[in-house]
Amino acid sequence: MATDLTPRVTTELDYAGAERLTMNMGPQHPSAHGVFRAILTLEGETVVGVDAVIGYLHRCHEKLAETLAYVQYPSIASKTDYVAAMTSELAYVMAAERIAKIEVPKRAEHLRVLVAELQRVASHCLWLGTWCMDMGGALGGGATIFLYCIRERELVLDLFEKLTGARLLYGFHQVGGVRYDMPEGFAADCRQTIDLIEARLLEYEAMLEDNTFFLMRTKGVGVISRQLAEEVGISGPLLRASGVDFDLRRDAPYSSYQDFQFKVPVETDGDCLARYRVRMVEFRESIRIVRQILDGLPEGPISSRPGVKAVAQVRVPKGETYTRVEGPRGEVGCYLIADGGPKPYRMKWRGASFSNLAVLPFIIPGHSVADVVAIMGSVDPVFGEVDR
Amino acid sequence: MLTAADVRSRLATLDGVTIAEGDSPLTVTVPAAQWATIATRLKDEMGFGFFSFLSAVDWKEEGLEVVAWIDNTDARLSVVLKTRLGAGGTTCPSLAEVYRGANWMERECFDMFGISFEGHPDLRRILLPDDWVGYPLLKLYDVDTPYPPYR
Amino acid sequence: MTGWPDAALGAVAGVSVLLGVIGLVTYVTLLERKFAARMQSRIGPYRVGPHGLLQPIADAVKLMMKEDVVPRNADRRVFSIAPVVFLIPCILIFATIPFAPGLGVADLNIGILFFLAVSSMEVVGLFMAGWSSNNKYALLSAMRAVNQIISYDLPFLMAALVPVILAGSLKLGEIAAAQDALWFIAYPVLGQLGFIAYIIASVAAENRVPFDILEAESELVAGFRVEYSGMKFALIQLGEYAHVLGTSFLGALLFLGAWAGPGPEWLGPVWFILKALLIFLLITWIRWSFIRIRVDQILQISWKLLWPVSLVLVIATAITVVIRSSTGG
Amino acid sequence: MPAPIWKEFKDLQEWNELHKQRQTGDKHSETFETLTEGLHQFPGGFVLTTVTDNFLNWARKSSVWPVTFGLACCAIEMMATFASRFDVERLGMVPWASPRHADLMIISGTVTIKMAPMLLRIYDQMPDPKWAVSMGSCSNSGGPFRHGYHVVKGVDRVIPIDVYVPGCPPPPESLLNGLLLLQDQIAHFHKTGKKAPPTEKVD
Repeated sequence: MATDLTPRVTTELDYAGAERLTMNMGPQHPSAHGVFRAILTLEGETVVGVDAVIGYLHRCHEKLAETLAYVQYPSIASKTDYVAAMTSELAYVMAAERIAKIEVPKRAEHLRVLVAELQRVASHCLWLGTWCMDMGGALGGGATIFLYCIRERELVLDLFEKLTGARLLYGFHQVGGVRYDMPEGFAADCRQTIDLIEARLLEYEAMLEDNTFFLMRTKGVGVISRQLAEEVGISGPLLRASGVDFDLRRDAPYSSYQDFQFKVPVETDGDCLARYRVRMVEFRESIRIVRQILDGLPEGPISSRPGVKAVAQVRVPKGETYTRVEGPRGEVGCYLIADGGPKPYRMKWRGASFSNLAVLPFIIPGHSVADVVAIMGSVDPVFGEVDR
Repeated sequence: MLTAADVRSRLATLDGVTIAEGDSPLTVTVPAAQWATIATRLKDEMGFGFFSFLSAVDWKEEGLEVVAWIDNTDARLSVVLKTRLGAGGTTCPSLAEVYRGANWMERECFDMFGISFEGHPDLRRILLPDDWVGYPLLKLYDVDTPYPPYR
Repeated sequence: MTGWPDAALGAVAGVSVLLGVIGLVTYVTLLERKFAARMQSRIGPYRVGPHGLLQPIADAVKLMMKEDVVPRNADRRVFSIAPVVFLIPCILIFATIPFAPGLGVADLNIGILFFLAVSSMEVVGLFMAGWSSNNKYALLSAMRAVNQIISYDLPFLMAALVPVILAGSLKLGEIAAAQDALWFIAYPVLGQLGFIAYIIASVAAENRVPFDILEAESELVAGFRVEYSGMKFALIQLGEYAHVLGTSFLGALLFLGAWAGPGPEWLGPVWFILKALLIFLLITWIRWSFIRIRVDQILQISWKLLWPVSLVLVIATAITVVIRSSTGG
Repeated sequence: MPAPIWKEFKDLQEWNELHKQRQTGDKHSETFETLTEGLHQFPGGFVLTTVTDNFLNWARKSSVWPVTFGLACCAIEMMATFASRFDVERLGMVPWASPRHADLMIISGTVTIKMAPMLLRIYDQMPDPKWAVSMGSCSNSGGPFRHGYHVVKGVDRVIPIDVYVPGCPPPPESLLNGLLLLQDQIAHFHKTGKKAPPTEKVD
């Protein structure tokens, strides 16, 4: 796209004398993925300018984190990226552990990776469903794929329910380890579920990639160049679809990712189809990691400080750190400054979707209205994380 | 391949730059006046192209500190850039021309701390409503400050 | 029967067809919902009446009781009559369809032309609705509607001409009667291609997925009917389903041999309705398994692919018929 | 320890203030009621109104169409409720994108100060009679974010709510229960005759 490298919010196209229409999309819009408002300037069906308005879900996470102790906040941390609660909890917990130099038992580390990867599967399921619904409409084929994807996601949520008792926001991690151990028969259920999902993935690919309409809608739409991707700081599948071979799980291993074998998919096209392909490979790699964990889960305690109940039980000395976790949407970061008290002095939450969404004003101009929703869906924003 | 020692030695020659111990990440403290120039050098000369985040910390009477984290995705190096705005200082050069991702991050920073970034193309509130009074992440701001009519 | 004046007979037939159509259309929505739900591994309406059988009645009554909102800046008069203007052509298309030999409102000599002309009239209602709502989504939708319906009426006409040429008549009753020996869908090559072209064009003319750009849920919220509520919304829904059902009936008549079927003669209308529902389910199946395509792509498909292909098809049919009549007759 | 006097709580006082300002009832139903009131008073007319009342309430409760309106975490669970496993379409609910076609608004998630005017506007756009379900702690009371400066402490400060579903987030089963309760409530909705005394609230 020619508009890709223009550092402006509004991009002018050459239409002599054409009248413009300002259209407001959101905050309540079926494909807004939550509460997002895009003020589109249209020339006919072509978008020439977009002003993204966010903040409709600003829940004061950073300020609240300063008022809550290290033990209390993780369960609220899960409400930033609520589609992938496990990874956002992990980022906060890891930051506290790194400052306080708290050791985490090996079994807990493996369990953390297990839930993170299961969460990636669940999150990508939701992404695929909502994205197809954006392109296909709630009264059309998109809804069918959406319902199929939710069906598979429910299976993963069942696993989480067995593990933690919650379906969406878990509070599974705590400083020093994890809160719950695997229940009886969990490994067998888990294997069964991931086998089923792996088989169903083939069905989705048959349903989508063999459909010319799907290719027509996604190929060459919303191209993000490598340079733009890096400068804006988009991460995760979007970055890898733009040709940057960067995955925090491999390049800056945290928890126990160094123990597992997995591939990092990279595509160079940078369009919606490339993002779809990257995520489809990630599905399978996550399933592969889950299998590896289930095969070699070490025995031992699940937390180095079991029974953390009281607020004062976690002492974090003075210090600062930035932990980055590869969530399903990209780099989830937690910049934590501790002043030795029971509560953090400052916490900055780096939401992957915030940066991913910041790329929209650069890529949307020049596309038609129908493509806007396809691009929005392929970015896969979660507004809890954008607005925090 | 660029190493942390290379970056350290190249940055150490510059005036007013202090680099803390530790290689991952390299913590580089720069004077506010050189904020944008050093970021440009890091990006253009040393390939730190990936912009992760930009934020600020309110150190009460010591004033505000702006923090930015940038990466070199090929060499797998990270740099934390920090600058102190001094007591009462609220202006800082903008990185929006260097890194386009800084655009929204700086708007958020302005929203939360009231730091006005000089040279930012479009500095307005991003998360809070336009008519909001005060800058919530400052330490003096009460978390439960009411806002009529809904509170 | 002889004592009845023609006008009264026509009125009785018209009213009974109208009521029948409205009843059928209401229940067709339920059929679609159940069918879609089963496709999506759901159950669909189940609790309202046995197996959800009373669902359409509940929906209709509820919509009648709803407040009728007219947006402040809307063009009041146009806004209010648009649903009716939309509904009338959609119902009127049933006028020419004979449900059995001689059983219909009016089996006109130019039946199929009447059908096509009237069914493309719905764009007027659509445009009125979209324009008068004073809503940008509705406006865009109205513009798209005009684009799309104009581009797909031609292929629709061409596809419908294939059976017309094969039967050698524009009268729907005669087209149906011509299929006594061989349903036109079974006619080698031409029949099948014609049927496929007919289905594609009718899906597009009905604005259904994958060509539903004008009510595109994820882009334009609900398209031209975004501001309609209550009874007017019900009328628009009714019109849409009536149109779909009408084209299904026409398809069954043109390609599936209308009322031909085993059993006694009085079973004819039943067979006809079953065949029409089969086509309706086919369209529904397409609807619930495809994703929507873009405006420019839809126009490209129409002008660059469907329109030339259907034109060639019509010419080929004409040549075949000429050859057949010259050799056989 | 003396029992707390609820009237003295600052939050509840504010809540009461807001409730006093808020208009109750809707114009559409009021006109309707005055019409049917006459019918009801007419000798023998009560038979008609009572019968139609039951029938109309059955229709209303059998086709409650929610507007697809997701705010936060709870929206994901709301989507799960609409999806295959729980399938609210069994109860006759079809999610619609436009508020003009909907009867029910499920406020699923935290309402922020920036969102509250939009929420009110969407609620106003829905035609009467309409219902609202507050889903999750955040919209019930502010939930875990209650102390945030940008969070509305309960959506009932913005719009009237019919059913509150507790939980953070409520599982789909809870939401379904809430929707069934709403249906019960609609079944006692009186808009075609004399108003019945309000049903007893169960604590």
